[in-house]
Amino acid sequence: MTPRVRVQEAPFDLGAESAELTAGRADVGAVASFVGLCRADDGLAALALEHYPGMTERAIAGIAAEACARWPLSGCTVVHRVGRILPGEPIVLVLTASAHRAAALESCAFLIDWLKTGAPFWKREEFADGRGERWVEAKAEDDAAAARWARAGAGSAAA
Amino acid sequence: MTPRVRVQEAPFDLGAESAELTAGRADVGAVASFVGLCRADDGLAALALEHYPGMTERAIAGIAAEACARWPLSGCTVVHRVGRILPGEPIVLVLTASAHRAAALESCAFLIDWLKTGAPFWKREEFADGRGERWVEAKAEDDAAAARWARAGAGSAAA
Amino acid sequence: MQVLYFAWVRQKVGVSAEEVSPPPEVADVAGLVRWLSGRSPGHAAAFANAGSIRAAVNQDFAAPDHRLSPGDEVAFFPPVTGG
Amino acid sequence: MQVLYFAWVRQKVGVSAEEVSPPPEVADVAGLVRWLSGRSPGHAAAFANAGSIRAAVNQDFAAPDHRLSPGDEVAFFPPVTGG
Repeated sequence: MTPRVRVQEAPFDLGAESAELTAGRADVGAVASFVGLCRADDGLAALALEHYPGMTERAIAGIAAEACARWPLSGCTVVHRVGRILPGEPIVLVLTASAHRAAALESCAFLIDWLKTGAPFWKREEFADGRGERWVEAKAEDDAAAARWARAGAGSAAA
Repeated sequence: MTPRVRVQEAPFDLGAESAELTAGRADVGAVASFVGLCRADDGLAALALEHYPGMTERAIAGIAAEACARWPLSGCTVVHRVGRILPGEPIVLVLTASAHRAAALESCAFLIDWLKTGAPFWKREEFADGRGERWVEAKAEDDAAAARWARAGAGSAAA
Repeated sequence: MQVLYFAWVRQKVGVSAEEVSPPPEVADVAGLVRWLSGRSPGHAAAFANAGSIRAAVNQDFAAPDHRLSPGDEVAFFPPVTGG
Repeated sequence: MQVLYFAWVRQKVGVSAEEVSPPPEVADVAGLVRWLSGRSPGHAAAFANAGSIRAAVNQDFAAPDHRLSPGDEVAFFPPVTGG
């Protein structure tokens, strides 16, 4: 099984992406998903998401492969948007499929924790009220969330 | 926020259900979902799902309310199918929405673990090869999965 | 008192619901199980292994020592297997 | 050697990429940071707080002591904030 990894400006379709992981097969008992969306905190007008073309896809493919090594997955999809994203719009999708629920749920949480700390994306916040823009700072709590997976199992979460 | 709970024979639409939790709002940062599907294990021809009308909806609403008390959720949807379900078809949907990912992911896992052990549904397996049918037996591992939530926090997972 | 049966408990008893009027000495869920077991061979078979049966009273899970009242809705079923 | 900049590192340096030929004594990522800092006030500002900068060499995250070769693609950027 090869994970599906895409970095794109366009929105994604949760239902269609999920259906692709189960189409034509009857060995999938569990599909977990996570969708991260842009919140309108503090008068945010938009997020501008920048990435490192080439490295981003490599890094995500690497961690998706690690998820497949840690859990018995039958499918795995990661879609991350870049460009300008408005409040209420989706930013990132993680989908995992497995015969059993624990593998799907745990690998989905693993992947989104890692995406926060290990994939070369940067968010810039734009404000409408004359405050201009600012780069989002990395959060220590995100590092801690990613680190718990390194403690829990084999291998390193960072590519 | 009132959780949406439905028990129905008809399939459900993951994309549409997810969209309902975020429509028209910009304070949702995370939507987690779990879909359980019917696997064709051991030559299974179909699952027949029976439930206790009235008690089922009460019990699910009760545990959804507990999820909302434990985590700061902005939305919660549980749809469980009954009747005859073929391999490859979806059985159950859990959707949780929150400002942050940990609340959405953890409450989604909590709800599906609880649905396995605390909601009055019973599965009967039908086989095509003359082996007839058999009732699915409860699994000790499901009890253990549900019990970890009782250890972890406040309140009881069982209604 | 309305008694409901689900899954293989229903199949063994032979009906999905019945109206019963147990005598006053049937005070709790365990007592009702003993009394129902005497109603027919099907009832006896359904309740032969009490450890594999769960109960609900008025649509809440109930332990064997749960006290009963005449108007209660009591249900018997195997451990649940949803999700 | 191709050097890439992202996010506020790119904004401070003023370009998103440049081709550089550091002298032979620039042996690792930390050495390259010191050498680049002398190229312009923008470079100096970008690298003023080395602890807030991350690096990748040939599209893998790299520590300050990562050895460099002439044909490497080296990128500098803030801690990532995706997801």
